[in-house]
Amino acid sequence: MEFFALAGQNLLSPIVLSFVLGFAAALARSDLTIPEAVAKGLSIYLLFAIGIKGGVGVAESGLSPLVISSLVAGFVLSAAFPFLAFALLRVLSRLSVTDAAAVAGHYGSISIVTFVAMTSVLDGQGVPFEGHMVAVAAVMEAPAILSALFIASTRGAGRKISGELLHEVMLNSSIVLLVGSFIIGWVTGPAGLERIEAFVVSPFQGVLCLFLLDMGLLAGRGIRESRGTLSGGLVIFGCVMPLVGGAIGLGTGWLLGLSTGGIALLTTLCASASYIAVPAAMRVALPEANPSVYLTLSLGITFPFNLTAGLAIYFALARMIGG
Amino acid sequence: MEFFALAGQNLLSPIVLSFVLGFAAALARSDLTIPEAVAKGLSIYLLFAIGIKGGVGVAESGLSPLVISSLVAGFVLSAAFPFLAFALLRVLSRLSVTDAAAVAGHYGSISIVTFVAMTSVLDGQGVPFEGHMVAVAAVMEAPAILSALFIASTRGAGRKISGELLHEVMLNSSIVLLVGSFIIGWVTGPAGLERIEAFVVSPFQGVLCLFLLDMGLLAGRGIRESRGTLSGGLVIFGCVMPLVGGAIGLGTGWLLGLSTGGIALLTTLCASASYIAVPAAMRVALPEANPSVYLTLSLGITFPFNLTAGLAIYFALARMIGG
Amino acid sequence: MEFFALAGQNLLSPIVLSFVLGFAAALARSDLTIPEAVAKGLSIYLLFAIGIKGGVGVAESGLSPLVISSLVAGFVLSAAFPFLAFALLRVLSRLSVTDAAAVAGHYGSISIVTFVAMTSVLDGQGVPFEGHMVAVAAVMEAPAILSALFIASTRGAGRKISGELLHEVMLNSSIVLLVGSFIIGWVTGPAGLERIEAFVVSPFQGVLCLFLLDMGLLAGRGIRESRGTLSGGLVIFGCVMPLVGGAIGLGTGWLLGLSTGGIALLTTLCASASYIAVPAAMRVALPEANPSVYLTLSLGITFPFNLTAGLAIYFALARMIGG
Amino acid sequence: MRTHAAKRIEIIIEAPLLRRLTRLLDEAGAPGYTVLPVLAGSGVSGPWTRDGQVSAAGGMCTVIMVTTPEKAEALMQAAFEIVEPHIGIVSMTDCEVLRPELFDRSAGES
Amino acid sequence: MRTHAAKRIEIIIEAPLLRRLTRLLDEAGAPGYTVLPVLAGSGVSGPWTRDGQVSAAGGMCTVIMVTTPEKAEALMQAAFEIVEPHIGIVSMTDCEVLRPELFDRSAGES
Amino acid sequence: MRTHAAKRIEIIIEAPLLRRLTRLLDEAGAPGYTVLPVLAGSGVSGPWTRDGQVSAAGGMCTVIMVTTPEKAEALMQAAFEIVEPHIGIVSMTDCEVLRPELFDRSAGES
Ligand SMILES: Nc1ncnc2c1ncn2[C@@H]1O[C@H](COP(=O)(O)O)[C@@H](O)[C@H]1O
Ligand SMILES: Nc1ncnc2c1ncn2[C@@H]1O[C@H](COP(=O)(O)O)[C@@H](O)[C@H]1O
Ligand SMILES: Nc1ncnc2c1ncn2[C@@H]1O[C@H](COP(=O)(O)O)[C@@H](O)[C@H]1O
Ligand code: NA
Ligand code: NA
Ligand code: NA
Repeated sequence: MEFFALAGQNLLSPIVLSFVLGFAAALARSDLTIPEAVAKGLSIYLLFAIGIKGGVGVAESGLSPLVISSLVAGFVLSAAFPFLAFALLRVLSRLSVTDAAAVAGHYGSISIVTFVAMTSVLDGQGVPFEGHMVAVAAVMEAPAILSALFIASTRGAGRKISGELLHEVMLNSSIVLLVGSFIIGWVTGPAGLERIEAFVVSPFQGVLCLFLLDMGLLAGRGIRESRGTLSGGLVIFGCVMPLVGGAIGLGTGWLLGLSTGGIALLTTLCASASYIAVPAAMRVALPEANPSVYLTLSLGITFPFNLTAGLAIYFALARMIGG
Repeated sequence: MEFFALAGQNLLSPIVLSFVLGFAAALARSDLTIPEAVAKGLSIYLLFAIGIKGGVGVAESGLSPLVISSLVAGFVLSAAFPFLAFALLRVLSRLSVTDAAAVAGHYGSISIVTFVAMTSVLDGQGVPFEGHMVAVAAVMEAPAILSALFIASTRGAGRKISGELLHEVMLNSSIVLLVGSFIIGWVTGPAGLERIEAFVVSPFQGVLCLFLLDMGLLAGRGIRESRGTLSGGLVIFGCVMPLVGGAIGLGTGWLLGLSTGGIALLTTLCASASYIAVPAAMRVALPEANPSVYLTLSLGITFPFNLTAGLAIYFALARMIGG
Repeated sequence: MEFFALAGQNLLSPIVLSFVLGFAAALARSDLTIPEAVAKGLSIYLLFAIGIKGGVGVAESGLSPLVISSLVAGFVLSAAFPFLAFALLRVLSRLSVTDAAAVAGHYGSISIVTFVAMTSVLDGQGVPFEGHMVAVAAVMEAPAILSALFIASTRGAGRKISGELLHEVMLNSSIVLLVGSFIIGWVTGPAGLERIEAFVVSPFQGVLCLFLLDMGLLAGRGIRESRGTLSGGLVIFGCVMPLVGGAIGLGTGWLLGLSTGGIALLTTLCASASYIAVPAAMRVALPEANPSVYLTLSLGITFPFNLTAGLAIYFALARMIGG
Repeated sequence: MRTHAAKRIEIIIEAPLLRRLTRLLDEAGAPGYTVLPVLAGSGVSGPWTRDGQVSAAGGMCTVIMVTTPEKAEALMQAAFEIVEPHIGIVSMTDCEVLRPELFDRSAGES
Repeated sequence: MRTHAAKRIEIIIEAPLLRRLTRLLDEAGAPGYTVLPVLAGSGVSGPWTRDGQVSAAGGMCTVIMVTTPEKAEALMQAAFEIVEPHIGIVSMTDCEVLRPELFDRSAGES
Repeated sequence: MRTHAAKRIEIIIEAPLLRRLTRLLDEAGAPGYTVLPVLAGSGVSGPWTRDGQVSAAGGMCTVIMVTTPEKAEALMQAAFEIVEPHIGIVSMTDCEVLRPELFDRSAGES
C-alpha cells in the first residue's frame, strides 16, 4: 500500500516528470536540446554540491570504522559486478564477448545522477543518510572498468591496460570532482557550508530537474535512434541486472550496519549503470565494442527503470530491512 | 500621473536597465557578449520556470471555462493577426509580398520574454494573474506561422507547407518546454513547487536581468549592422503594430473576463513579436524573405518599444479596464 | 598570532580550497575541465553581481569627494605601476624589452576575481567597504595597458597605439559590464537590489567557488605546460611585485582616508595582475611578446600567491593601518 | 602507405536546414558526414555571429563529407537541391584517403 | 552538373585579431567568409586549449573563404598582412563550386 | 606573392582518443595542429550529436594539420595507427602556403 503511495509520489515528483518531459520531447522529435556546455555545467554543479554536502556530513558525524568498511565494500562490489553481469549477459543475450564485457563494465560502475535522485527521495521523506556514501560512490566508479577489461582480455579481446588508461580512469573528472568537493566539505564543515548554502543546497532540486530533462532528451534520442540495436534479452537484462545488483547492495548495506538512508543509497549505487565515465573508457580500450549497445542499455533502459520504478523499490526495501 | 510614475519605475527597474546596458554596449561596439550556450541556458531556465509557475497557478485555482476560452481566443488571435499586420505593412512600407508575409508572421506570434517581463511588472505591483496565461502564450506561438505562409502562398510566394515543417513548428523547443513545464507545475502543484522554489522562483528576476542584457546586445547589434534595412515606414509599423495588436488583446481579455493581470498579459502577448521560433521557420519556409528585415524589426524596434514603453501602457490600460 | 589564524582560516575557506582542487587536478592531468561557455557565464555573473552591489553601496552612502579622489588615485596607480614593474623586471630577469613591457602591463592592471575574493574575506570578517571600490577596479583596468605600450614604443618595440586598439581596451567587456552594472545598482538602489538579491547576493560565494575551481585548473595547466618558461627571477618577481604594489596601495588608501575594508580592497587591486583583458590586448599590440611568460606569471604565480597568502596579509595590514 | 583518390565536400548551410540536408544526403547514399559548428560569418546578407543567440535562425553550420569520386556527383546534386533557394556555399576538393572501403558504403548499412 | 574552379582559403588566426582580419578581407573584396570555433591546438609556442578560458587571449579561430581564382591572390595578401607579425596559418586549396556567381561579388554589395 | 606546395591533413577522430593522437603526432614531428569542435555526425554506426552530452564518449573532434609534403607521409602513418582500430576519417589535400618555414620544424622546438 504504502509502497505504491511512495512509488506514485516519486513518479509525480518534478524530478521524474522533468525526465519524462525530455524523454517524450525526444521521442516526438522536438528540436528541444540543452547545449552541451550547459549540460556539463549542470553536471559539474551537481557533483560539486553533492560532494560538499557529503563531506560536511562526515565532518558532522566524524570518522568511524563504518566509513572504511563501506569504502572497501564499494570497491569490491564494483570490481565483482562485471563478472556477474557478464555471466548474465551470456545467458540472456547473444552479444559478442567484447560487447558483453563492455556492457558488464557499465553495470559494475555507478550512475551519480541516480544516486543524487535517491538522495532527493530521502530528503523528501526526511530520512537521513551517511555523508560518506558520496565517497563510496566515487570509489565505485573505476574498479568495474578494470574488471571489464580483464574479462575481455582473458577471452582474447581488447588491448592491454596501459598506464595511460589507468591514469585516465582513476582521475576522470567525476571522481576528481566528487572526491575533491567531498574533501572540501569535510575540511570546511558546517561553517563552510553555511557560506555557500544558497548555492549548493537551496537550488539543488531545481537544477536536478533541468539535468533530468537533459537526461530524458538523451535517453529518448538513444531509444529513438537505436531501433533494433537492443534484443528483448538485452532489455530484460537492463531491468533485471539493477534488481540483482540492488539486492546485493541491500544485503551488503545491512551487513555493514548502514542506516536506512545509507542502505538505500548503496542499493541504488549497485543497481545503477554508468553512462559517463565508463563509455568514454570503453571507446578507448574496447574500440571493437558497439557503443550503441552499451549506451542505449545504460541510458535508455536502466536509467529510466531505476528512476521511475527502482528508486521506490530500493527505498521501500531499505526501510523494511533497515528499520 | 500615476501612469508616468509607473512608466518611470519600469524604465528604472534592473530589468530594463540591463537591457539598456546591453543595447548601449553593442552600439558602442564593446566586445561584451554572452556565449550562445549561456544564452540558451538562460532561455531554457526562463521557459521552464515560467511554465512551472503557470501550471502551479492552475493547480491552485482549478480548471475553469475561462481556461478554454482563453486558449481558443489566443489561437484565433495568433492566426488572425498576420492578416492585419500584412495589410498594415502594405500601407506603411514597400516590402515585397514575401518579406511582408514573413514580418506579419512574427507579429502574430509572441515573444515569451516580453511576456515574462510583464509578469515581473505585475509581481512588482502585487497584481495576481491567471496561471493558464502561460498556456495561452504557448498556443499563440505557432498559428501565425501558418497564416503567414498561407498569405505568401496565395500570392504565389513561398513553398507549400510540408508535414515536416508543420511538425517542426508545432513541436519547436519553446512550445514543448512551456507546455511541458506547465503540465509539470500543474501535476505537482504547490507541494512540488515548494521543493524547487529556490531555483524557479527566487532567482528568477536576476536571471531575467542577464537574459535582457543579452537581448540588449542582440538588439543593439541588429540595429548597428542594419543601417538602411529599415525604412521609416517599417519603424512606424514596429511601434504601431504592438499598439494595435495590444488594443485588440486588451478588448479580448476584457470580453473573456480575465483579471487585470490576465488582461495585461494577453495584451502583452498580442503586442509582442516573435524573434526565436518564427525566424527559424521563415528561414526554412520563406527563404526568399530577407532575414535582416524581420529580425531587426522584431528584435531591434518592437522588443525595445514594448519593454521600455509598452509594458507600462498595457498595464495602465489593463488596470483601467480590468478594474 | 591573529594573523596566522586569519591566514589559516582563509586557506581553509571553500573558495581557496576550490582553487586548490582545480590546481591539483590540472597538475595530476585529470580531464576535469569547465566548458569555456560556462566559465564565461560564471565570470559575467560575478562581474554583474559585484557591480550591482557596489552601485547599491554608493546609492546608500551617497557620493562624496572620496569617490572622486579614489578614482583618480586608481587611475594614476594603474598608469604608474608598469614603469615600476618594468624596472623591477629588468633587475630580476633577463626578459627582452617587449616581454618585460608586456608583463609590466599586466601588473599595473587588476584581477577582478582577486578583488572579489577579498570582498569575500571582508564579508566573512564582517568588515564593511566602500561600494565605489568597484568603480575604482574598473578604472584601473586599462591605463596600465597604455603605459606598457608606451614603454615598449619608447624602446623601439611594439606598434603605435591605433584608435581601434584604444577603443577595444577602453570598452572591453569587463569594464563595460562592471561600470554598467555599477550604474544599474546605483540607479535602482536598495529597492532594486531587493528584487534580485536571491540571484546576485545569496549564491555569490558558491558561484565564486566554481569560478575559482576553473581558475585553479587554468593556473595548474599553465604551470604544468610551461616548465622552463619562468626563470627563478621571474617567480620572485611574481611574488614581490604584489607586495610592492600592495604596499603602495595600502599607503594610498590610508592617505585617501578609505575605511579598513576600502584600504584592503585598494591594496588588493594594486597587488593583483590582470589575466583577461591585458593578455588579449598584448596579443594584438605586442605580438612579439611571449604569451606564456605573461600568462603563466600572472595566472600561475601571482594569482595563487595573492589568493593563498596575499589576501590575509593585505587584510591584516589594512586593519593595522585603518584602525 | 598507399593512398586513394577521394573527394571532400564542404557545405556551409543555414542551421535550420541542417536536418533536411542530412536526410537528403543519407538518401543520396552518403557514407557519412560530420557537422562542425560555425561561430560567425559574413556575405551579401551582411555579417552575423552566434554570440548570445537563442534562435537557430541566425546561424550556419558546416557539413564535411569525404566520399569516393563516383558518389561525389550525386551528393553535390543532393546538396544543391537544398541549398539552392537558400544562402549556402558548396565546395568540393580532391583529397587522398587511406581506407577507401570506408567511403564505399551507404550510411546505416542500408 | 557543371562545376567551376575556385579557391578555398583557410586562415587559422589568434582570436583577438579576428575583427582586424575580417575588416581587411572585406576591404580586399572578399565575397564572404565563415568563422569556425577552435577548441585547442599546438605549435612552436606550445599547446593550448579553450577549456575554461575567459580571456580571448588564449585561443585561435579559423576563417574559411571560398573565392574565385582571380580574387584569391589579393585575399591571401590581405590575410598575410594581418597574420605576418603574429602566429597564424594561411593555406589555400583548389576546389570546385556549383554557383560561381556567388563568389564574384564584393561583400555588402559595395 | 610566392606560395609553396604543402599538405593539409584532416583527421576526424573520437574525442576520447584525442590526447593519444596528438601525442603521436608530436612524436612524429608535427609542426603544429589545430583542433576543431564537432557538433554532430553520421556514419555506419548511426547518427550522433553533442547536444546535451556530458560524456566525452559520444563525440568526435577534427584535427587539422598543415605540413610539408615530406613530412606528410609520416604524419598520415601516425594518424593511421591511432585511428585504425577505431572509427575515424583521415584525409589529405594538396594546398599552398605562404610561409613554408613555419611547417619545417618540430613542435616544441625539440
Ligand atoms: N565566399 C564565401 N566563403 C565562405 N563562406 C561564405 C561565403 N559566402 C557566404 N558565406 C557564408 O554564408 C553566409 C551567408 O552568405 P550570404 O548569403 O552571402 O550572406 C555568410 O554569412 C557566410 O557564413
Ligand atoms: N602546422 C600547423 N597546422 C595547423 N595548425 C597549426 C600549425 N601550426 C600552428 N598551428 C596553430 O596555430 C597555433 C599557434 O602556432 P605556433 O605559433 O606555432 O605556436 C597553434 O596552437 C595551432 O592552433
Ligand atoms: N565519409 C565521411 N565523411 C565525413 N565524416 C565521416 C564520414 N564517415 C564517418 N564520418 C564521421 O565519423 C563518425 C563515425 O563514423 P562511422 O564509424 O562510420 O559511424 C561519423 O559519425 C561522422 O562524424
Ligand atoms: Na552498479
Ligand atoms: Na503578437
Ligand atoms: Na595591479
